[in-house]
Amino acid sequence: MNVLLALLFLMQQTPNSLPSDTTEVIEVVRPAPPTDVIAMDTPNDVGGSVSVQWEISEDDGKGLNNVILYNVFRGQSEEGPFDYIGTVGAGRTSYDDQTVEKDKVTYYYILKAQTKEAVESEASNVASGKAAPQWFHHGRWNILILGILFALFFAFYIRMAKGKKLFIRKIAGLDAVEEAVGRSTEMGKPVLFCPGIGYLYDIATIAALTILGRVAKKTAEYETRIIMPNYDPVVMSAAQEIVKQSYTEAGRPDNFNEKDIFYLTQDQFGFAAGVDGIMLREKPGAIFLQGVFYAESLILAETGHSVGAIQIAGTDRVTQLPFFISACDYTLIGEEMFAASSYLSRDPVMLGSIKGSDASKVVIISVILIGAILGILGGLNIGPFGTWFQSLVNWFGRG
Amino acid sequence: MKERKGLIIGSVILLIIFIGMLIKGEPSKSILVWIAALLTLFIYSFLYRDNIFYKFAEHLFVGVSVGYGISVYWQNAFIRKVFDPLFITKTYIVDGQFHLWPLLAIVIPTLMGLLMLSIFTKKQAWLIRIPIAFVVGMSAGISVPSTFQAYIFEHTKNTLYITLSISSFIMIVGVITTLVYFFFSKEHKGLLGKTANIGIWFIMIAFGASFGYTVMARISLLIGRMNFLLYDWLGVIK
Amino acid sequence: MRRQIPLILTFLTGIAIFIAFFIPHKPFNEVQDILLDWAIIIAGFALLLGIHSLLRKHITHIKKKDGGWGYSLILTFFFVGVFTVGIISAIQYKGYSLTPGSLLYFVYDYMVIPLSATMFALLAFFIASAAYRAFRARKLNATLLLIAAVVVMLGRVPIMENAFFNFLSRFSDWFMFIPQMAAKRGILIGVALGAFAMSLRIILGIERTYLQ
Amino acid sequence: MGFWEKVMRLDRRWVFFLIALAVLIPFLKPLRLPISVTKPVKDIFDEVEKVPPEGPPLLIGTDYAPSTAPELDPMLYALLRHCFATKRRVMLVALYPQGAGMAQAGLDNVLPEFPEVKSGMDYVFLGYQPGIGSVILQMGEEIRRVFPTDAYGVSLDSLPMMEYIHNYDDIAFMMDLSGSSVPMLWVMYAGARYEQRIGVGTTAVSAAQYYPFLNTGQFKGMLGGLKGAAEYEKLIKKKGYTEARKVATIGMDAQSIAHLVILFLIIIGNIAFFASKSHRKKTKLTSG
Repeated sequence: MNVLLALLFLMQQTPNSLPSDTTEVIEVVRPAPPTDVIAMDTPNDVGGSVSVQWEISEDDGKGLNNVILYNVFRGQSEEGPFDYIGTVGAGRTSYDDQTVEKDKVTYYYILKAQTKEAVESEASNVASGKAAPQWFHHGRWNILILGILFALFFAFYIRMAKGKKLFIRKIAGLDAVEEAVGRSTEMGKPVLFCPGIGYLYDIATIAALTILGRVAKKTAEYETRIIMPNYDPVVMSAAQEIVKQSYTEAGRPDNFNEKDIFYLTQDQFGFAAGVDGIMLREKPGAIFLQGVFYAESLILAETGHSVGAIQIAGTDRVTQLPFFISACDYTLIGEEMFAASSYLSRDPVMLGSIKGSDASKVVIISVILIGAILGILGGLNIGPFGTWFQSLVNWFGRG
Repeated sequence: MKERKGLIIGSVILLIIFIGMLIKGEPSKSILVWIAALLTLFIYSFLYRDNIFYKFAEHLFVGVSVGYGISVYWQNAFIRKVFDPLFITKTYIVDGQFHLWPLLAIVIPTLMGLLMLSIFTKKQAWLIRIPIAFVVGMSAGISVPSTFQAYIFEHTKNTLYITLSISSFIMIVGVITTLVYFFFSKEHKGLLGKTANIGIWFIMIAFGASFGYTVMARISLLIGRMNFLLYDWLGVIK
Repeated sequence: MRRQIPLILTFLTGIAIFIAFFIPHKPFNEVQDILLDWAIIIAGFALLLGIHSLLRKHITHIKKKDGGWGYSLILTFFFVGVFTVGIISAIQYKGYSLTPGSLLYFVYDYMVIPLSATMFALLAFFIASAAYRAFRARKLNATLLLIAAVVVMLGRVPIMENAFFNFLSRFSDWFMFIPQMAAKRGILIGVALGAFAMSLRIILGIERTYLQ
Repeated sequence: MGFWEKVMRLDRRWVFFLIALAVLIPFLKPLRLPISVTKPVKDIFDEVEKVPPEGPPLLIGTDYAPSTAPELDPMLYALLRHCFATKRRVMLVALYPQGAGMAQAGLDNVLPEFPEVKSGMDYVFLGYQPGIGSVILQMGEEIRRVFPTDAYGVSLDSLPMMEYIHNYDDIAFMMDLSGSSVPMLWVMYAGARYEQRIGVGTTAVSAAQYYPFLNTGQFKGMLGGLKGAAEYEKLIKKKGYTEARKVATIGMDAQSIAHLVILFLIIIGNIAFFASKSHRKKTKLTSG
């Protein structure tokens, strides 16, 4: 991904001067120019860009083997004049000219190969092309198709689910919520809910907030204090609303203390230091570490364990899951966390969406299985399976 | 109680080592290094137990980081995205012509931001739901295509790079059984249960392996700090 | 009304971004970037709430002079101090307070970074204590966790130069690339489907806990 | 409570104490655990040995930040010492914003050992320029185009060492130190287009992903993590180039001991677990 970004960045950059002045050329051996240049609108964009493609020079990687760059030139007419617009390295066969000023106007392109000694080849053939914006991103058909298919599953199962009792398998970490809050109450200790260092625009944080709603309802019923330090003030505001509502629903709006859901800091390790301090001083009986966590996961979980709390963790960050698994009593692994709100509410419509998610899983498993069989048959050179396999992989690789 | 005694002795030994090195070595003459070194020790003191030194360092850290964070945020959110385009660069005036949309693009979020402050009023506090609803809707909208792109397609495709080898076989079995473990709507019994069990084995092996793999990176961090304490601060090692 | 407006807004925002993803044409190509900018502006205002929440807590402590009010004083002092430094730097460098050489940059370099590094390095201790406690062969699952961790750890520090350790070192790399990656992919595909389900529930207004 | 039960409920602060000692002791008294030199590291060493003394320089890219410094700094120190001790010239460049600070810190650390080494004569520190890929490409044409001056603002044309150095043709070997994807960009641009010979130094976590590129020869060699740096230090020492403190070797000692301590704790914990379990069973039988 980083490499891609850097590449994109590079494409926007053009050398600020032309490597053309060669004063002491003794013997000029010009490389062969690139051939078969074509220019066309860059697909799937907002316009303002023309893609130029060509066949590499005879002296690029073969022949004299002295080509190191291709310089791209653009003109308003077939005869020129042509202005320099950019450079790409040897071996490459395309260039996106993103500096096109007007869409739907024909521009003309030529290329020249260049050697280390800054000797340029003759110009290639002239190619013409226009830029235009598109109304649909054709590289994203696969996402649209699969997205609609999965969404249909959801719609179907939600419709089927209305008014029915649906099964959902046991998720130990969620069954333990009541036990954890209950034990905390018995010991006369508060409950600590830490939403991690995600923002409200992380889906995992929203999932954590739905869990918070259920936990708060329990603490309201048990009349136990709930403490929640926050990393993102927007999450804090949302959390205050949620907990207030939970307390109102439990019939104890007066027990809600807004000051216990507070902002700490927006610095990863500052937050970890602060939450550690709160754990050591408030000695909570139950700790919920739910949401987005990075390296601080183990710092929090180990400190939480040292104060003797029951800990229920959950995150979608796979790299942190091993640490939660080893340091916490219960851990919601990835998708279990997203299923939590449905699990805890037992609302048929919500459970229907879980069924939809399972149906999507069946589709993906089938794709992998079919792919594996095709791949094996293709690998053994049996029939057309190899090509079928390739097109399957390519379909998933687009966009 | 006995154990406690041992621990206290252990901690004292560590302290004596450090003090010994402080006398023997050539401590740094830079006040900044001294401050950084003391704060480092303050924070590590919490490994023994909560104490005034840790509390001091912790509150200092939170205070500094909030002050720093708000300064940076102030700049990124208010100055660059509201104040500058509204009053300095005036993005809504192009070639002397007034354009409504660029102005709205600054005013609407500012108004929504102001609604965050409705929490301070008693009656209109519900208005805070509007910016929250906006942010949540946005995250849901972004998440749908990007999860497909970054996770489903990417990982399905990479799983499908198949060769005729044991590794490929293990990879396919691992991905499928792990996915089966996340089946929620069927009870994990019979074949499904067995497959899901293999899935949880894979998950456990994976977690163990990445735990073991990470130890080195974490110890490296401590080596880095130790180097700072012994070399930059105490100067006991050359 | 108090419920409908937010729900409609969520629906519209979510759908708008989703549709814009498939349309490269103007003005849809900019929708996501503009809305992300909006979220940053909103977060800027929310930060005022955060500061209010933090300072109210600590100033009450200081006023009441209850246990540990001194620490609240330290926190408030450093907050105000660094914030002032931020404003001075912003004025000095015309809004770009993090320019190298500014006072705020200095605070970052000499306070935020070393303190972060120190907290980060605590993990060396915690990873050891967690390993000691968790890696016991209680049940089959825990045993697998234990074995995988031990094998990979041994492969990382070849203590002796011999064929066994060479093999172990290669084996632990293979372990990370194949079985570890397989489970990771399975979990991530599950996460994606779960997040997709969650997003759909939010956009369609089925999931509304966050709007209580 | 039997002995094993006590071990099972060992206060975790003992674990902290052991880890602290495991990391501290190698600093005070280096153990010199045996380090075997692997091929990728030997390859890097040989490449640097091929750099002609007082000729075309070794180019070092410092593309890392404080978070990966514990692993990458020792590599930078070792490379600088290797070159300075053998009169090989060095050029430093940073394409990562924080990399310039890392390079400067490295120089500050190593230069006092070599009083005769002078900026502009024996080494040149180019500083930082944004735009990773395009900087690499433009350096292939003319270094002065992207770096008209060195990091201290001195014009490159006025530096004696730079007289015959214009682009990759005049650079003997390139070594990129980074925990990010920058080394790949060096390979793609400087390596593929200008046939610059390139080596990489990276963190232990990232090392695994570079193995395929070693096989294809896109990287001539690799230093992976502290271990790679320690092996390099061993090679310099063997040649008798420097007696300086070997940061990575100490670090590797600490790593090995810390890993062994953790493994030991896991084993003890399991013995205690089974011992106390069987003990409990026995007591049950007798009492029942």
